[in-house]
Amino acid sequence: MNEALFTANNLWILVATILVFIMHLGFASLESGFVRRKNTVNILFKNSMIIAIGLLTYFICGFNLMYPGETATGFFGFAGFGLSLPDGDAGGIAYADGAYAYYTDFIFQAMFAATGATIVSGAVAERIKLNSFLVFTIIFVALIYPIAGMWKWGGGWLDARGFYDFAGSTLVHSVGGWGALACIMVLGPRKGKYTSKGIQAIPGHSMPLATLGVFLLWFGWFGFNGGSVLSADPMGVSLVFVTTSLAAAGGAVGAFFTSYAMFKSHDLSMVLNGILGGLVGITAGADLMSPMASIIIGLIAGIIIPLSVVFFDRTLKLDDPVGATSVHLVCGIWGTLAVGIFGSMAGGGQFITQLIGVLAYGVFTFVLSYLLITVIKAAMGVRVTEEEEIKGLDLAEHDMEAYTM
Amino acid sequence: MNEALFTANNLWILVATILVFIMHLGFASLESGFVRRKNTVNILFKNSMIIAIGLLTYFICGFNLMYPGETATGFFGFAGFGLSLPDGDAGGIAYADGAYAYYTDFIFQAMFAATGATIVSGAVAERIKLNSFLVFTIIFVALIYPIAGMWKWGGGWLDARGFYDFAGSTLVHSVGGWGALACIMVLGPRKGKYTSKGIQAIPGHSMPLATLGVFLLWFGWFGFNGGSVLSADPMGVSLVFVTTSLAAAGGAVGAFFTSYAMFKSHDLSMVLNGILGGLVGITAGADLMSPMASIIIGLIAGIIIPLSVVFFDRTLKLDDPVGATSVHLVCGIWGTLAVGIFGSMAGGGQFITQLIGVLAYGVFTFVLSYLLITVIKAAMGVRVTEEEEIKGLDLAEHDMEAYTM
Amino acid sequence: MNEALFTANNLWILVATILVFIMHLGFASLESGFVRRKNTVNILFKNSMIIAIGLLTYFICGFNLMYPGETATGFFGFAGFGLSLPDGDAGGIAYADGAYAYYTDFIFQAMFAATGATIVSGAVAERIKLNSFLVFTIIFVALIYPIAGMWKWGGGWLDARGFYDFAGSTLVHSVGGWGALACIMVLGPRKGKYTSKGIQAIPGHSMPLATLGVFLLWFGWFGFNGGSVLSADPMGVSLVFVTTSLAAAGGAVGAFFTSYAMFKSHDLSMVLNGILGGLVGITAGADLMSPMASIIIGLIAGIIIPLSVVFFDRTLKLDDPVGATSVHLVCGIWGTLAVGIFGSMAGGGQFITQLIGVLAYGVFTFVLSYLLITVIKAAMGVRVTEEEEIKGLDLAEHDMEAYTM
Amino acid sequence: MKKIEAIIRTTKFEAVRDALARIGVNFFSLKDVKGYGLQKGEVHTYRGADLGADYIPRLQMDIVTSDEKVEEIMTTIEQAGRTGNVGDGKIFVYDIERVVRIRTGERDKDAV
Amino acid sequence: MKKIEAIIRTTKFEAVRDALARIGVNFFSLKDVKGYGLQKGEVHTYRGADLGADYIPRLQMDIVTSDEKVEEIMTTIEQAGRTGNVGDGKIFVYDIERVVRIRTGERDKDAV
Amino acid sequence: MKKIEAIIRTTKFEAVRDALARIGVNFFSLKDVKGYGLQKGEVHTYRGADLGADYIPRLQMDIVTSDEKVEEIMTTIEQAGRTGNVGDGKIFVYDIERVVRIRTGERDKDAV
Ligand SMILES: Nc1ncnc2c1ncn2[C@@H]1O[C@H](COP(=O)(O)OP(=O)(O)O)[C@@H](O)[C@H]1O
Ligand SMILES: Nc1ncnc2c1ncn2[C@@H]1O[C@H](COP(=O)(O)OP(=O)(O)O)[C@@H](O)[C@H]1O
Ligand SMILES: Nc1ncnc2c1ncn2[C@@H]1O[C@H](COP(=O)(O)OP(=O)(O)O)[C@@H](O)[C@H]1O
Repeated sequence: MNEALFTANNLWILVATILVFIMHLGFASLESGFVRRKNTVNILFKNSMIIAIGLLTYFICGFNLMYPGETATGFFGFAGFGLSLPDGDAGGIAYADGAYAYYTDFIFQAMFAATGATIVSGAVAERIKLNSFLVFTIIFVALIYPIAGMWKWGGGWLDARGFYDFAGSTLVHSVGGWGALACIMVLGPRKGKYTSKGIQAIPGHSMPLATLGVFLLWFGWFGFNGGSVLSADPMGVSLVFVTTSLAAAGGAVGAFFTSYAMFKSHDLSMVLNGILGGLVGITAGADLMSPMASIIIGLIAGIIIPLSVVFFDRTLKLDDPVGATSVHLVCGIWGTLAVGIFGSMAGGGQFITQLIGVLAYGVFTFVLSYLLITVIKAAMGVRVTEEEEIKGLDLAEHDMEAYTM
Repeated sequence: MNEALFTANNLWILVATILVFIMHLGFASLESGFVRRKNTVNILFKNSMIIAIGLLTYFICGFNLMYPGETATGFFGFAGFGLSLPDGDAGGIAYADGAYAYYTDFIFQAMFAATGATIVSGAVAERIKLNSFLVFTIIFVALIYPIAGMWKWGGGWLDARGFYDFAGSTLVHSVGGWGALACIMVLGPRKGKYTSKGIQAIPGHSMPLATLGVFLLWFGWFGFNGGSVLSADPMGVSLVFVTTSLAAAGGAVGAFFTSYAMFKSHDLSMVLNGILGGLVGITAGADLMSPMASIIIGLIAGIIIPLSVVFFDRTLKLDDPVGATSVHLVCGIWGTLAVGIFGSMAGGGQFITQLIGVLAYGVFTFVLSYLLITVIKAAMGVRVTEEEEIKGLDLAEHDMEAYTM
Repeated sequence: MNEALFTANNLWILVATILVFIMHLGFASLESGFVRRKNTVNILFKNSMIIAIGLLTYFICGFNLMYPGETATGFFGFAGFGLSLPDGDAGGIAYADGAYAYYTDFIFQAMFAATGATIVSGAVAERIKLNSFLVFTIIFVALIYPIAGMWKWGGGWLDARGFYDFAGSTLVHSVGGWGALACIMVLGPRKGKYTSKGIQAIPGHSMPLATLGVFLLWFGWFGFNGGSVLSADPMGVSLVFVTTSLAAAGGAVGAFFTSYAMFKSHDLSMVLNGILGGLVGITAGADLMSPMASIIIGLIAGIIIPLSVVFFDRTLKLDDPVGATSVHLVCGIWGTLAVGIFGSMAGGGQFITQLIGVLAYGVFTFVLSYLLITVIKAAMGVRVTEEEEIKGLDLAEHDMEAYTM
Repeated sequence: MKKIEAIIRTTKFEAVRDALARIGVNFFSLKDVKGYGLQKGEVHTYRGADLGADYIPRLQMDIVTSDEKVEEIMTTIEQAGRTGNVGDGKIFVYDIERVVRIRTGERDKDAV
Repeated sequence: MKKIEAIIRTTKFEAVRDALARIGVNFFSLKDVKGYGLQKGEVHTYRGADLGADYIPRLQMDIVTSDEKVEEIMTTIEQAGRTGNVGDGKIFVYDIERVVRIRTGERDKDAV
Repeated sequence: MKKIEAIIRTTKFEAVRDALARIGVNFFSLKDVKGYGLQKGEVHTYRGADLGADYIPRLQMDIVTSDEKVEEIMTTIEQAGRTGNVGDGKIFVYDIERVVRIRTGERDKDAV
């Protein structure tokens, strides 16, 4: 391994870090576009704090919980608080065989960590108390996400069992989605959503913001998936770029046709969710798929989106303003299972393993999140008052409005 | 060629791919900022679909039409449907002499492809039928753009004749511009634009969105031009960064003074178009120009912009809400010809060759686009009804509004 | 030094250039979000021109004033107008020992240069005459910034004295901040800010725009600080990424608690300023700090922000709509001094040296800026008329509105 | 003097304005109002759920005029503003006691 | 015929609307108004400085009705719109001389 | 009781409000209106083409008051709102039959 190759490899992971960082702006934009004007500051505030909390807790304990190194057993390990840069080359060229340096590893993983909580943020929008949400976020990213992540990426029991999740269809997206599901079950729907007159639509206040968010997420996904190659290997990264892009395109097309068939109109919010669904779907196997398989995975994700949104909204009566459960949870599961159906690892045995992984993460994350939000509810409440909800969280929690004349 | 250099080179083309990708957000923002509030969702929807369509059609046939390899004759060639990764090193380090891998090549070119259709999207805004536009886009990016592109970049007759177009002043921008011109001629102006009381201004609904769009386009242009070096060669890419930036700056200054002289006010939309004009202008010769020459090329493009916008609007009475014809077509021609006037290839013979290229692309693209949109008009109509136009395309086609209270 | 390492190094500086470029969009968004709707076009226009002016003046004389090479004395030097690419390898691999090429050096530094003027732009918003501001900007970036910058980065007297400023807490941010301070002192507050009824808040018109701006600035800061390593050295750049990110996170948390304690509400604008304060604070020593020290530096910057904003607003009665003086000047000073307190250079002697640097830059920049804006005031006026201020600068200077229905 | 208050469809505004101009009525004030009535607003679908407004956006024109012109103005608005479908709106007439033109201080008849 | 103009709290709109519907009043026009009075709007803090509105956002309902219904409508609005705190708003009643339904051309009583 | 409806320039609002406060008139409702008249709105240039509004944005103040105060209020508005240029606006006075203060249920004179 020579220095130049190490430098190029490490550079790519750093660039990927920046790209994953900007996904936080993507989430902030998407979520604020999909909520009402009166709750916009709140969403922006939450997303600004989530990235700060994510980085700090990952520094304090997350990184060493997720990658416990020698302290790892199958289910848990902890290499201690804070960071400890290995001396000399051991923190540099020798750290990952010339692929990236120690600090690069930390910062790339830290950016990933905060995305899980961001997923929750959108689903609980427009009604959760700010402080309760922040407490949930701290515990979710400091403990639940890294402990669960360790099972696979930290070399835990699911890794040993052959479970595959390239960049986090399950480890990031479904985990965030399960957390979101638990929270919206405990929180209940927004006032005015399920009324005696039927199910009411509550449209988002800014489609330009939402679209900006989705494009930024796609942009960042090149780093999310591409960086997960964990080196700048030209063959690996270029394939991941192709599969990621084609799956997103497939998601757009799938949602385009399905939502038109269902609603007889071209609902932009569905196409936007479709793109994200395609991206989430390809994430588990972005390095395993042929271009054609990635189009199919994306297409199916795009078809799933409107069906799933309607299923959560009408059948389950679970109110999710941004569709986080459909995009991250449902398409995350789909993508994880797709590793057993398409691509170079496909096969019945692998499919079963993937299913076990999906269930293990589901049970663990959902149960812990449900407990956590229930405890928070008992301790400090989770919902703003009805009056605050009507007034809007921007005035109620932040004493300010998102837009003035 | 060593692996490290290959990795660094390939990494740059991948980063450039991401940058070109984000130009689609730039176009979406710019165009939606320049249309009325009631047509915003429609623009965002079109731009979300264009990138999906562009990637998929380029996968299906575009790439192999544009770069037909051994099947090429001067005017046409086709290497077959889909992608076929050459085995082993032939798809990697040996594919382009260590500059980039096969999949890198595909994805970088695919991102370029969709930009052509995006150019059309702005010009026809606020009145075209969504489905008709999508059909036009599919055929435009699947066939017209790659076949025309093959003449130069695919090693066709214009390449053989010595025509030069570094990153696509003609192959991308003028081609898109000719398509736009054909479409707005067939479509006609927006209702209320040319009235008995004279020519009416129809101001765009959001200057922040438009400005965001232009900055993102400039940002992406570092990848568009810088990536067209087709390696990370430090001398080459750094020169292209300098010429590209200085031309954009020159465009801003040129449009600043010219539009003030013409209108006695500082019209932001003109300075924004001026920046883009400068960028389009330098694109054909970004690797050939001295910094000073690039400033002059940009300045002239900036001066052209307000003159051209007024010429299209008042003299030709062609209604182009975003100025796509002035920016992409007129400045694209200017930039292509500038290769014969400034820089290391300048000369009378080259100027003639450039002119031939401009004309060849003009005739081919304009005629085919005109035919295509005319056939679409006959088959399915191209314009929304007057009632839908008044109501806005957002409600008419998408049953939703871009902003709610 | 081999070609591959040179290519990777140079590539990083080019990518960093792009990232610093997009900070201009960050500033444009942040500032326009923090002003009233009626002055939005004006801010966008100024920011579009600043980047153009910055690039052009840096080409004309700035680069050779800041890096005068052999012509340098301790305080001043000038290597001539325009650029002159050294022949052959001297402008390439040999230019900076394989770290970056000559043109890369220029374009990276040129992007930095314009940020100084952008800092001023926000502070003087909503009342300065456009042409007067542009004249100020031209002289500020063409002369004041590069001459001051030369003292340290160009190898001048402060460099010789051991003053340390890694990426510009002082050279960029404080210098911009001193310029802003001088301007708002001469300009006076916005009409309606200090009235007989007390100090009035004048809320910004769009929190989504402001948030977009801050995230883009953070995004760009990876290039601003990371690029200042002046190579792609994996250990160096990865450390800078970690310290930069953690300081920003610390800034958010510091501002969160302090502003809540002070105002009893969660003021988003304070958290946004806190993030920026953390970023400015770490900039002087981003390569010297441990992760823990960078969190503390960021936290303190975040605590400073609301205190400083209120101090300028209430005590000094200096009207700064975007908090540029608190973010860039005060946190810039803090960050510069922090190099003497934390990290690998900490020590009493260094602290004194840092203080000398802070004072030297303060006196030089403030006095010259004050003189400059005073001369401009006498020559052409600096403030729009009261009527224009009420009407808004968008209609008064640009004859257009930022948003239409 | 009388004040005529006409609640009309937004889509009929230009027709009514032009018809009034033809009979020499060029002065009026215009306001946005939300019209509540039996006819509900359009129902839209967003993410598969219904979104209905219970009002229709309308325009209110206020025209102050001399007593003799009232009938003509009413008829003009009626004709120009009619579609025949539910939701065409209404016209109300009030008595006005006094009028002042601020610019000149002219009062009553002279001020209309 | 009379016109009732009620200036009410925005937060009381739904209550008033429903109460009116119960007594058979389904038609009205709604406008946004800024209410100036002794009670000022809420004071907010932005970046440490005070931000106070000197008005309160309110809604104005215009209801045209026959003379006999006036009293009932007034009482209904009063009851449904009252909080007892300063700022509840006011109701004004005017005389209307003529009414036209644009759709049919019906006039006066028939048109209400 | 009377209702005074004053259509004024937006730029004169603060002057009129303060002048009214000086004569003890602190209660009124404010609405945005578009004023159509012979004076057109400003013409702007956007991308080289003209953009003219055919209306001027104005404010309408509604003041309900007792009969005796009408003249004083009218004069006050007239003086404070005048620029002397075309477009200063108009004042209309109506009769009001009844007034209710929602908070207390007070009626008529007591409620003004
Ligand atoms: N009694 C009323 N009082 C106040 N406004 C009314 C009244 N009746 C109708 N309007 C206004 O006129 C609009 C049109 O009335 P509507 O009854 O829908 O039309 P049509 O008369 O064609 O049936 C309503 O939306 C409302 O704004
Ligand atoms: N004399 C008046 N003329 C016009 N509008 C009035 C008048 N008095 C009150 N209003 C309107 O009614 C609103 C509520 O009045 P207010 O006096 O604040 O309530 P309350 O009667 O409970 O004290 C005011 O903000 C204003 O819009
Ligand atoms: N007859 C009218 N009916 C209703 N509104 C009127 C009438 N005359 C004037 N207005 C309102 O007053 C505004 C100012 O009137 P205008 O004639 O322009 O001013 P001036 O009286 O100074 O000539 C108009 O824009 C319109 O809103």
